Order: sequence, then C-alpha cells, then structure tokens
Amino acid sequence: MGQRIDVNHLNIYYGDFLAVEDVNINIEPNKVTAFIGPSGCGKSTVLRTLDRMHEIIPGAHVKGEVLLEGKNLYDKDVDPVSVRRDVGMVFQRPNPFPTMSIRENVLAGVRLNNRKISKSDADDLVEWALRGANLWNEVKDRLDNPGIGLSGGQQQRLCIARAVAVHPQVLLMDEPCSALDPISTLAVEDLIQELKGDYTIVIVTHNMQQAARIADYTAFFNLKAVGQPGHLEYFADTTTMFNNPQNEEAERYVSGRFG
Amino acid sequence: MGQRIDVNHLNIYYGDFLAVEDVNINIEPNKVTAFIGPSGCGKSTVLRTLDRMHEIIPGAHVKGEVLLEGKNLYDKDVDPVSVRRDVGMVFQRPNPFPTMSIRENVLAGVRLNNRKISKSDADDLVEWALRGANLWNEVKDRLDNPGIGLSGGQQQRLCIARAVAVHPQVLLMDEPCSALDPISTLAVEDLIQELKGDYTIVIVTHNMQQAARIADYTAFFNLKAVGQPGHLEYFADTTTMFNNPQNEEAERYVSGRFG
Amino acid sequence: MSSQSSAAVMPAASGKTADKVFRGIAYACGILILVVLAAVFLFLLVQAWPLIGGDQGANSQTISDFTGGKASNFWGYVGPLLFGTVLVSALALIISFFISIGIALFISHYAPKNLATALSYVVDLLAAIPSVIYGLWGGLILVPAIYPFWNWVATYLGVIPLFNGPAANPSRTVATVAVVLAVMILPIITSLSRDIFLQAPRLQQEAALALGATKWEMIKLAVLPFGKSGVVSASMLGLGRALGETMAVLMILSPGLTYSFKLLQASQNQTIAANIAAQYPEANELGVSVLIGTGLVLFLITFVVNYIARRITEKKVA
Amino acid sequence: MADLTVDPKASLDGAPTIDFDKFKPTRSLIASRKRKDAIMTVLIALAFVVACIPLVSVLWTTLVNGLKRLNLNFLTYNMTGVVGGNPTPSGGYGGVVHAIIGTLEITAGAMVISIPIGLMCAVYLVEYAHGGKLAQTITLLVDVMSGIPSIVAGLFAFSVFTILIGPGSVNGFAGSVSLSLLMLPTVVKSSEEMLKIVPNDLREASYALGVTKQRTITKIVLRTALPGIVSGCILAIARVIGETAPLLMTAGYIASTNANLFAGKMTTLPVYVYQEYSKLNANCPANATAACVTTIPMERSWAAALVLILIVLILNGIGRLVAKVFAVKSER
Amino acid sequence: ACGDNTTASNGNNSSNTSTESTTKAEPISGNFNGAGASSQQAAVEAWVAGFQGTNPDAKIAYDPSGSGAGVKTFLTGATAWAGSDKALSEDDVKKSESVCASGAAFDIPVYISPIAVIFNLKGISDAGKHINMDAATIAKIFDGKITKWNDPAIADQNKDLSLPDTAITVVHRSDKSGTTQNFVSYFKDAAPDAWSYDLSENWPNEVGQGAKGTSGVVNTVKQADGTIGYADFSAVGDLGTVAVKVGDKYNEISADGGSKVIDDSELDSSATGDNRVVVKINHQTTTEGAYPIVLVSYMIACPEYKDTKTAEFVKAWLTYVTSSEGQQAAASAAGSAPLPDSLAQKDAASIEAIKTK
Ligand SMILES: Nc1ncnc2c1ncn2[C@@H]1O[C@H](COP(=O)(O)OP(=O)(O)OP(=O)(O)O)[C@@H](O)[C@H]1O
Ligand SMILES: Nc1ncnc2c1ncn2[C@@H]1O[C@H](COP(=O)(O)OP(=O)(O)OP(=O)(O)O)[C@@H](O)[C@H]1O
Ligand SMILES: [Mg+2]
Ligand SMILES: [Mg+2]
Ligand SMILES: O=P([O-])([O-])[O-]
Repeated sequence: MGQRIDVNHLNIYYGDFLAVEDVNINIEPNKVTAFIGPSGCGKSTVLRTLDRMHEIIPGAHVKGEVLLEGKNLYDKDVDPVSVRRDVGMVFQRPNPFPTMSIRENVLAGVRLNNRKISKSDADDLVEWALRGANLWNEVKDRLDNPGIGLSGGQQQRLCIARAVAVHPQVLLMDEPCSALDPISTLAVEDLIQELKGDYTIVIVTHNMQQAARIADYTAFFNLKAVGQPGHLEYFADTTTMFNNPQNEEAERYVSGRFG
Repeated sequence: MGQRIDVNHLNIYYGDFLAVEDVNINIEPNKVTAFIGPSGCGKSTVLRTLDRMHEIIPGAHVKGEVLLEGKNLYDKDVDPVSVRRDVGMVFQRPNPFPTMSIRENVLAGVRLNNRKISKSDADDLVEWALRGANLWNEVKDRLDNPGIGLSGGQQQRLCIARAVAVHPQVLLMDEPCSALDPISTLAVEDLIQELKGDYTIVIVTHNMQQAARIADYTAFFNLKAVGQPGHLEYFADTTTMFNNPQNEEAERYVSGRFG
Repeated sequence: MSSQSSAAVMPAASGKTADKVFRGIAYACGILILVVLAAVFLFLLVQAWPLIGGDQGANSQTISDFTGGKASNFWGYVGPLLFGTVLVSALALIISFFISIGIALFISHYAPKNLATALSYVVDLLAAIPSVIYGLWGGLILVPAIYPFWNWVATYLGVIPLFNGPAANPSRTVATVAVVLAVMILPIITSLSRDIFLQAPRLQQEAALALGATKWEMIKLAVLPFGKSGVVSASMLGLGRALGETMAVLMILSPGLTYSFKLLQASQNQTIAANIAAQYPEANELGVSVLIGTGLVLFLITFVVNYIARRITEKKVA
Repeated sequence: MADLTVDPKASLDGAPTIDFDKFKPTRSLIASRKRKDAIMTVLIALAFVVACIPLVSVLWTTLVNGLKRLNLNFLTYNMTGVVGGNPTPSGGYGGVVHAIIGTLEITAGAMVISIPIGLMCAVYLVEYAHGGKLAQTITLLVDVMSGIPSIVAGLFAFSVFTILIGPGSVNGFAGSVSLSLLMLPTVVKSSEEMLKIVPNDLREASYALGVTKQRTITKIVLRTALPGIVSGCILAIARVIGETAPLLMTAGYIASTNANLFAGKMTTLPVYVYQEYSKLNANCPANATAACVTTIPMERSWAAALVLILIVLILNGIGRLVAKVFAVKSER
Repeated sequence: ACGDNTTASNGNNSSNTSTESTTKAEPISGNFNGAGASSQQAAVEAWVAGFQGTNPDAKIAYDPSGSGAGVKTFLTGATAWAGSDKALSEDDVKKSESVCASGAAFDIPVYISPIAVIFNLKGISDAGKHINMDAATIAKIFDGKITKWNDPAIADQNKDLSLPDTAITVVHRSDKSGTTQNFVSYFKDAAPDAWSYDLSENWPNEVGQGAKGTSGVVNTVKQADGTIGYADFSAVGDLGTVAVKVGDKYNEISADGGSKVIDDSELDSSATGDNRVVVKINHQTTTEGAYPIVLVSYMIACPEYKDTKTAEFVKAWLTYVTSSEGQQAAASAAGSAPLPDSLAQKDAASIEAIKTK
C-alpha cells in the first residue's frame, strides 16, 4: 500500500541557483497531499525530487534528505531507477508514447520490469488500469489504436493508467488537470479519491477549489521575490488551510478570489 | 472604438470535416463576450474565423457570413491581411517573437507592416501599449531585454500589448489565462475589464468563474458527440447564463462544480 | 485609456504585390529544382544516346577497350560497376550508421553539456574536411596502417566468405574504401541525427524515466522511435554522398570488374563515379557516351533507392 | 453531451483483480537491465572514441606534412615559372595564391546561386506547398539530387556551358554551377528542417497582427531560423569546397592567377592538391644546387590541403559567430 | 598577374639562356592555351618558363587534363595545341579539318620518356640493387604467371642476388593511360608469346592491384614489400628499377637509353596525313645501351590557324620545344630523354609547314 515520505532540510539547486530552500514536510501514507502556491515558487521542483526526476536536468542536484519509509532516496547506494519504480509520476501535459497503441502504453512500464507476461495477465492488467483511470469504457474497443489519437483529457487519463499499472507505492501528479476541460477534470478527481486507498498521492495544483475538494493535507509554497529561492511557507490539513490558516501569507493567497 | 460583429449561418470546415455548424451570434461592441463549452466543441475554431485566421490552416474554409460593422469579412474583395489589422488576437500560449526585445515585440505590428514611425512616436506607443497591458512598471527598465526572458504571465501581457499596439477594433483572446498562475490571471482579468472601454472583446475560457467575473455576454458551445460538428447551444447575457439559463444543457454544464 | 498615439498608425502599404512576387519566386525555385533535375536526366540521356541508338559494333568495341576485352556489351560493363558502387556505399553506410547514431546519442544524451558542445564542434570539423584530403590520407596513411588489422581479420575470420584471405597488401580494397567513405559520411548522419535527438520531446523521455526505465530503455522508448524517420533521411543523405563520391575512391581503391564479395582482396570492385573519373580524361567521344551511360544508371538507382526509402518512412509515419 | 455524473466506483466494478507480484521484476532481471544499460553507455562512448581516431589522424597528418611548406611565400605566389624542384627567384617553391582566389571565387559563386534558390525552395516546401503532390515530388528529387556523383555534375555543367557559350568554355563560373548542383540538396534539406521547427505560434502571431505572408516569412520565420540556416549552409559549403573531380573538368587547371570568374581557367585548392599529388616528385638535374627539392610537389600538396582546411575552419568560425549573434535568446 | 614568380625565366638554372635562339622576329605576346597529356606537364612547365625568357609577354597555360581530353578540346578549337601520349587516330585527323583553317592537324613527337619497371623488395631495392629481367619474364610477372620473387625464371637471370620467397604484387595503372599502352606494346613486340592481350590503354587483366595515375602506382609500390609496377622514369624516386635485357646485356634505365631506342626506330607508315611524324618504337632494338621501354609523347597542331597570332605562337612554341635548348630544359626539369637529331629534323620540317601569313 502507500508509503510515507519525510522530507528533511531539503535544498534544491539548478546548477548554482538555489531554487527551493530548506523544505521539511511529512507526507502521510494513503492520503492526498496538495502543493499550492504562486508560479515559480518551486512546487514542481519539490515534487520532482520525490522520485529523483530532478537530477535528470543537467546540473540539477539536491542537499538534504528524502526518506521513503525511512530510507533516504539520496543515499549513495540507492539506484534512481528503482526509486522511480516505487514512485510513479503523472505530468502536467499528457505524454503518451506516440508510437505505441493504447494497450502498449499502459503496459510500457510493466514490460520493462517483466518481459515474460502472459497475454491474459496483460489483458487483465490493461483492463484494471484503464478502469482505474476511468478510461476503459471509452477505449475498450480500440485498444490497438495509437495512444496519441485520443483527446487531451483521454491522453491524461491514459498516462495515469500507465503510471498505476506498475503499481507504485506513491503517485506524484503535477497539475494533472490544467489542460483538461471540466468533465475530464471531474473524472480525474474522482480517480484520485479512489486511488488513495492504494497509494500515497501528492498533487500540484493551481486550482484552490480543486485542492480543497480532494486533498487531505495542503502545503503552501511561496517565494519572497522573483529570483529568490522558494520555500514551504505553511503546511496544514486542508480544512485548516482553507478555513482557518494560521499563516498570514497563506491566508492572503487562499482568500484570493481565483478560479 | 470597438466594432460589432454579426455572425450569420456560419459553417466551418477543416477540409471536408464540418467542425462547427450553423453559428449565429451577435457580438456587441465594447462588451466582453465569453465562449465556453466542453473540449473540442469548436470555441477556438469559431474565434479564429472572426479574423480570418482559420483559413491559414491548409484546407480550412468557411461558409456563411461574418459581418464586421455590417461588412462581410469573407467577401471576395476583402483582404484578410487588413481584416487582421482591425481584429487583434491573443493566443492561449504566450508567443512573443523570440528574436525581438520587449520593445520590438510591442512595435512588431507596426514595424512588420513597414510603417514608418519616428523614434518618439515609437516610444510613446510602446509606453502606451505596455501601460495598457499593465506591464509597463515591471519592464520599463529593461525594454531592450529579449521578450521571452519574461515570466509566463508577463509574456502573456506582452502579447496583449503587442496586439493593442496596432489599434484593433476587436480583440480576440483564446484562453489567455490557462497557462497562468492566479496572480497573473488577476492582472489579465483586470486588464480585460479596462480594455473593453476601447475594444470589443471576445474571450474563450474553460474557467466558468472567470467567464462569470469578466464577461457581459456568454456563449455556450456544445457538441452532440465526438466527431460530430460543434454548434452554438445557447447565448445569453452572463447573469442569465450562470444564474438562470433557459437551456438544459447549459444549465447542466454551468452547474458542474468546476473551478 | 486614450489612443493618444493613433497618429502613429498610418495606412500601411498593402504589400499585396510583394506577397505575390515572393510566392512566385518561391514557387519558381521549387519548380527550378524539378527543371534542373530533368535537365540533368535529359543531358545524361542525350549524351548516352550513341550508346543506345548508335552503332552497336562500335559500342562493343569501345567497351571491350575499356575492360580489356572482359565485357563487350553495356550491361556486362555497368553490372559489376553498379554492384561495386552499391557494395561500397552500403558497407560505408552500415559502418557509419551505428557509429553515427552512437555519437549523436552521446552528444544529445550522455555527454555533459560542455563536452557535448565541444563534440558537436568536432563533428562539424569532420564534416568540413574536403574529400581530396580524405583521398590523400586514405591512400597514403590509412592503407599501410590498416593492413595488419585486415590481415588479422583475414586470418581469424577468414572462414566468413566476406573476409576470405589473403588480405591484400597494400590494402587498397573495398574494405578500406568503405572505412574512408564511412568516415566521410559519418558527420552528415551524426549532425542531422543529433539535431533530431536533441528535439526528442522531453515529456516522453521523462515519462519513460518516471516508469523506472534505465537510460538506455528510455532512449529505446522515447528517443529512437521519435527520431526514426529523421535518421532515415539523414542516412539517405549520407548514402547519396557515398554513392557519388569520386576522388577518395579513385585515389584509394584498386579496381576490378567482378561480382565478388571478397572485401579484403584487391581488384575486385569499382564504383561508377570513380570509374568515370579514371576513364574520362583519355576517353574518346563514344567512350564518354559509355561513361555517361553508367552515370545514368547510377542516377536511376539513386532515384529508386530514395523512392523506396521514402515509401518505407511514409508508411511508418502514417 | 458527455455524462457528468460519472460514478467512479462503478467503473472499477468488474475490474479484474490483479496479482501484482507477478509483474514484479526479478532480481536477475534488474541486474541484467543494469548491465545492458552500462554496456550501451560504454558502446556509445566508444562510438565517439572510434570516430575520433580518423579525425585526429587526418588532422595530424595534414598539419605535420603541411606545416613544412606553409609560409608567407607559399600564400602569396602562384605556380608560374616554377620549374622542377628549383626554387623561384623569391626563394619559395611556388604557391597557392591563385588557388585560394579560385576556391574563394568559385565557392562564392556556388553560394550565390544555390543558397537563394535552395532557401526559397525550402520556403516553398514549408510555407506554401503544405506537403502536396508537387512538394512530395520536389522532396524526393532533392534526395535524388544529393546522390548525383560530383563528376556527373561536372560533366553536366561542362556540357551546358559548351552548348550555351561554345566549345572549350572552361571557366570558374562553370565550376560554380557544377558545385551549386551539389550544394543545393544540402541547402534545401537543412533549411527545410530548420524552417519546420519554427513554431507555428510565431507565424500565427504575426498574421494576427495583420502582417502579410511575405513579411511574416522574411521577418519572423527566416529570422528565427537564421542560425540553423547559416549552419546548414556552412555544412553545404564544406561539402563542396573540397570537390575536385567536377572542377578539373569545368574550371581546369592553370599555373597563373586568374581573378575573373567568368573567363579563363581557374585553379582551386583541391585541384591544386590533386595535381601536385599527381606530380608526385620533381626532377632535379644532375648539376642542381642543394636548394632543389625533389619532394616538393607532395609537400606543396599537403601544405595546400592544410590551407584548405584552414579556410574551411575560418568559414566555420564565421558561421558559428553569425549563428551566435543571431541566435534566439534562450528562455531566462 | 598577382602572385607571379616574375623573373622566373631563369628559374631553370641548367643550360642557361642560349643565343642562337629561334625567334628572330619580334617577341610573341598574348594568351595561349594548351591541354592534354599529364606526362608532359613537368616538361611544359620548363618550356613555358624558357619560352617566356624570350617572349615575356606570352602567357601560356597548359591544362594536364589527359591526352584524350586534350585532343577533344583541341578538336573543338578551344586550344592552340594539344599534348598526347599517342598519335592521332584517323578519325581525329578527319575531324581536325573543320577546326584548322586549312589542312588537317598533325602530330610531332616532343617528349620521350623511359618507363621504369619499379619494384620494392626488402634486401634488394633498399640496398640500391637492380634486378635483371628479359621481356618475357616481365610480361609473365605482369600476367600473373610468375608469382614469387625467387621464381627460377627470375633467379636464373640474377645469379648474384639472393632473392626472397616473397609473393609478387603487381601494381598497374587503374586509369586509362598512355603509359600502360606503351608499356604493354613492349611486351607485344618483344615477348609476343608471353602476352596475349590486345593493345589497349586500359590494363587488360586482374592481376595484382590497380592505382590511379603514376603517383598512385609509385605510392602503392612504396607501401608494401614485394610489389612491382611501372612508371615514368622521373617518378621513380628511390625505388628499385629493373634492368631490361637488350640483345644479351641487361641495361639499366636511363634517359640516353631511351633516346637510343627512338633513334633506332622508324616512322610509322600507317599514320597517313601531311606533316605527321609518328614513331614506331623498335622494342627489339639491340643498340648498345638502349632502354627499350619508352613513352613517346606528341604535340598536335594545325598547319594553318584562323588566327595568325596563334599560328605565329604555335610555330615559335613548337620550334622552341623541339630545339636542343628546349629538349635540354625538359631533360633537367622532367628527366626526359632528348629527341634524337634525326627526329628533331623531321619535326622541324613539319613545323615549318605552319603558315603564319
Ligand atoms: N530547468 C531549470 N533550470 C533552471 N531553473 C529552473 C528550471 N526549472 C525551474 N527553474 C526555476 O526554479 C524555480 C521553481 O520552478 P518550478 O517549476 O518548480 O515552479 P512551480 O512552482 O512549479 O511553478 P509553476 O506553477 O509555474 O509550474 C523557478 O525560479 C524556476 O525559474
Ligand atoms: N487543424 C485542424 N484540422 C482538423 N480538425 C481540427 C483542427 N483543429 C481542430 N479541429 C477539430 O475541430 C473541432 C473543434 O476544435 P477546437 O480546437 O475549436 O475546439 P475547442 O472548443 O477550442 O477545444 P479546446 O477547449 O480543447 O481548445 C474538434 O473536433 C477538432 O478535432
Ligand atoms: Mg510547475
Ligand atoms: Mg481551443
Ligand atoms: O600520361 P598518362 O596517360 O600515363 O597518364
């Protein structure tokens, strides 16, 4: 089931530039944690450190600890590839593999892990993942069509299916709904609600209503000025965050009348 | 000042594919009209027919009339280039010219059209347009820096400044805030409110709160099924649309609890 | 807000004529390519005409003079030449293809940024070395230097018919020429592939990594499929260069007119372009017609190869 | 209209139950994947090393052999009055000034012909033709053109000039024409690729400002693609500047300097390199002084090769500089 | 023009400026073109330099594009003269009638160069030793019939050498070449039983390796042990050369030896046409000291030109080239063999036929 993540004194750099400063946060297992905050404050950056995706950017590195069930991801002996197997990620813009069919897209991660999968096992897994991503009914008749033939919202859900198919313990989602219309957004939110029974979920969103609707905890990131490092300003359970925040900046931010 | 647009029996095609069917709409001068509707229903498509941007896509064409102050844009003798000079457009993704400085970006419409402009007139125009786009204070000290060095929200406002610098009568905006954080969104919304004194504004948005906040009239587009042409389902002033729509589909759509 | 600067807005020159003229020029340039190619084809055809429509007795006399009596009709002459041309270029392409892809990936995905920039420069440098210098270098430096290697290959891999020994010494063989041509076309394929790999969408690469793919798996999932068609056209450019290379082949290869695959032995094959260059200066008029006839065959082969390659890639894209 | 009341629970009903342990990677598989990754890394790095060997060897050979005779005298004299291995009155052994002039003029001529045509052809393909039948044909033929052997291009230009101007019209311009035939495909292809990657957003932004198509193309599209186009053209120049076979035929060989591109033979550096290589060595009569050098042709050949490489390097440098100056400022 | 080595006329520092010069009239001026055989290139360089000594305003360009190409160009009228390694064909003579103002073109020998049989053999060539061979042996080697250096056929003729058991690698020209034709015509005449191929400018068999141009052959021979090839005498460098059997002696290659063969040769009676001087090389000569493998290269000119200036030039030019002064200049610059007097006189008679008025 879901695993807990504890981030201790994490500083995140792009080359020499300190992008995010001294983050400390405890992410509870089997809960949804939302990251909110103004543009450029480092939400995506922090999210990407949780499965060591940050370091694939040339020059990018971190200082500090990220503990997954107590084990520091950034220990020397930890292989980033195996971390990413445990921690799945869904990106802001849908990115199915364009040369693969819908079915192959869902199986892409599994095929890496295990080359000899029986056809029936694979069929079951595809159905399970696509049902999980609320896409099964729409695509079950054309599983062999290319994945990029789907609409934007469908592609996004396909990517979610692809991520859950490898059964990670943690699911990271970076603004998964920003490219979607309201109907697809609803579908994805419902899915998140359902998935949290199995996974620990972290979601970045610009949309505070969304955070309020689906998150159990909310982390508010902020930055003092452009060019300054971002930091975690305030972390609370979602009800507190939106109704009675104990932090002035956070209050000003969540009370903005934004959509 | 702003001009009125009347769309009569407009059918819009991509090659043989009828994308939008029989649109009839009257867009009032000096008002903000919002287009809403699910993904793929043809909002962007309709918007682009209003300044003949639609036809630059190979094979794309229209049937029907678009009257700008009574003159059909699609008459044989109308030069699309001059139409686009009267009708400005701002795109979903900010697209400043990467080879130009901030200043040159603002002046692009003038310069690219080979119009002679004195240095002092140019300075005035740049300041006027940037003030109009609510960006002057942020960039006045670095007008010669490249335009793409700005943040997303600033870039979007720069594009608005570029569009208003050619003094169009109508300003079309396709989801201008979808890539922006709440703070930039606010700035752009304020700007729209202000601009409507001078222009007729049409805006496409996925965000119903936004439509409710800034639009005077709202048009709801819909489509019966994927692959079917989109159509204008319901057009009303914004208060009616969101509070008391006389159309069942529209009611279901706007009452969705979306951000 | 007032439009105080409306004075600045003067009616613009419509630019409609400029538009039309520009479009016309662009169109004309497109057509020009067709015309030029048609002209080249017609030229080849006209010049080769005596071969087709002329006195066949004189033709076979000329051809047997070219070949020392080994062939007396055109097809007997052009066949081995064509075989040699295709063999040498195909080998060059095979050698350089994998290395090029490797270097392109190294630059785009493995090397640190500074090193990658330096390497890009090195590749461009390689592209800039004129073929006559490759000819000099290949003929004078590489031929003696590579003999021990070919000898080793012939000794230990000689059972494979391709590498049947004894290796010729000096190694003025198809194998050596293929190596030189590979070096010559390598930068073309590399630099185009590199540009394409660099543009492989980040999103999909990240998607692959996020699924727990290793770097190589990521490349297989997200980079190579994306680059496929571009790499094919880069290879076609490289192949074109190899098919048409004259000087380097002329200066290195010991030619022969057989259908043999013995890469390590001398005097087995010859390419069309090098053959033209070797025979042209001393050829009489009929001889020139024969040579141009071989050029025409090469032209048609290039056409067919490209047509097929295009068909294949089109199908993949669709 | 799509159904708003999606019941997510319902969607999972009937979903198969999955035993995820089945899909877990085995220890050995993980190890083998790691090994494969490491092997590929090594192979890819090795590819680069392998490619470096010939490069270093070529450059080193040219440098070592070329430096011997590369001096001011060599760069400022031509080959008139050079007899055997004897030194000339100026103390040198002849030089390449005529070949440098020839190479620069003929290459410039080829550029003037092929770059505008190639660029406009690419503009047609990308901006106007939109992948129609004609465009497909042109693209195919451009590929075919890249396979024209250089010697056939030379024959073609030679014959065209013979037909148009008259027999024996061997001049620099005929050389330019044959080279432009070889340059054209590279120019078209690289420009086409570069124009293709100019984002459509920019074109639309420009049209939306009421800018005509021609101005959009010249001032936005070409301007944005300029660095790429420049480096493509440099690649094309590098492709032809070392051509020998077609120039032997069209521009010929002459020992003296001819600065007129349109009349008279013209020597170029590659032809010079080849001619000197063909001479192999020079004769020194029995009574010659010690200043008579029998190996002088090969030495001149290498030195001229070095000059050629230097010219290409300088061109490359200029190209990079242009590309840098006009580079699209990267984000932030 | 720019970069000219101006006072170069005395760059040829051998037999310096002579007096009894041929040009009595005013010096020739103008631009004149020739093209043709690459074998003459080095000699032409020396001739141009020498000619310009007395005619400083004559600008002469020679394009060593090859004999065939040279004749082709000449027949279009684009050049004043052509250089060629072989005599004109009858066809060419006929065609030339439309190019010359009157009459048909004629060819005269101007350049005689011995062809060396070069080899590279450890212990022999690097020790500066020669190998003796008769025509049949050389022919068999080049026909692939003799494949080892210690083959009895060779060893018998070289009792004083200890020949190694090295394989012979034959190196021949891969391009169409007058050198090849002259070389194999030696076999055909001197060892007809050992050489069955037709006479051609292309190498007829697939023995050994082919290389482009004289330089290609020499470089290839240099690159490996056990190689043997043939090349113009001037290109030999420090490679070993074969001493060829003439009569019952083995003669080493020398310029004089080449002259002697030509001196002992007749004109080719099959070459019909006015003023033509075509040599039929007597490969079976037994003249003392002769070296029978030689290349005779010609210059081709018209008896009358449409332009008298060109005619004047060609007349003066050929006169100089065939003069003993010109022949000497070529000998020192290109290592060629001077024209024997008998031949020079025949040349002079033909040159005299060029109409200049
Ligand atoms: N690849 C990069 N190289 C250098 N700096 C970067 C890079 N990516 C992001 N940054 C910087 O790091 C900081 C945090 O960026 P990040 O993308 O995490 O912000 P964010 O909170 O996700 O913003 P948004 O809401 O716009 O997505 C910003 O200052 C940004 O400029
Ligand atoms: N270039 C094109 N060629 C062919 N069909 C197109 C093209 N662009 C859009 N369409 C089709 O036209 C229809 C309307 O698309 P449009 O982009 O106008 O939708 P939209 O309402 O703007 O959607 P969104 O909210 O996702 O932007 C869709 O069916 C779409 O697939
Ligand atoms: Mg982000
Ligand atoms: Mg849209
Ligand atoms: O002078 P060649 O004909 O032997 O090149």
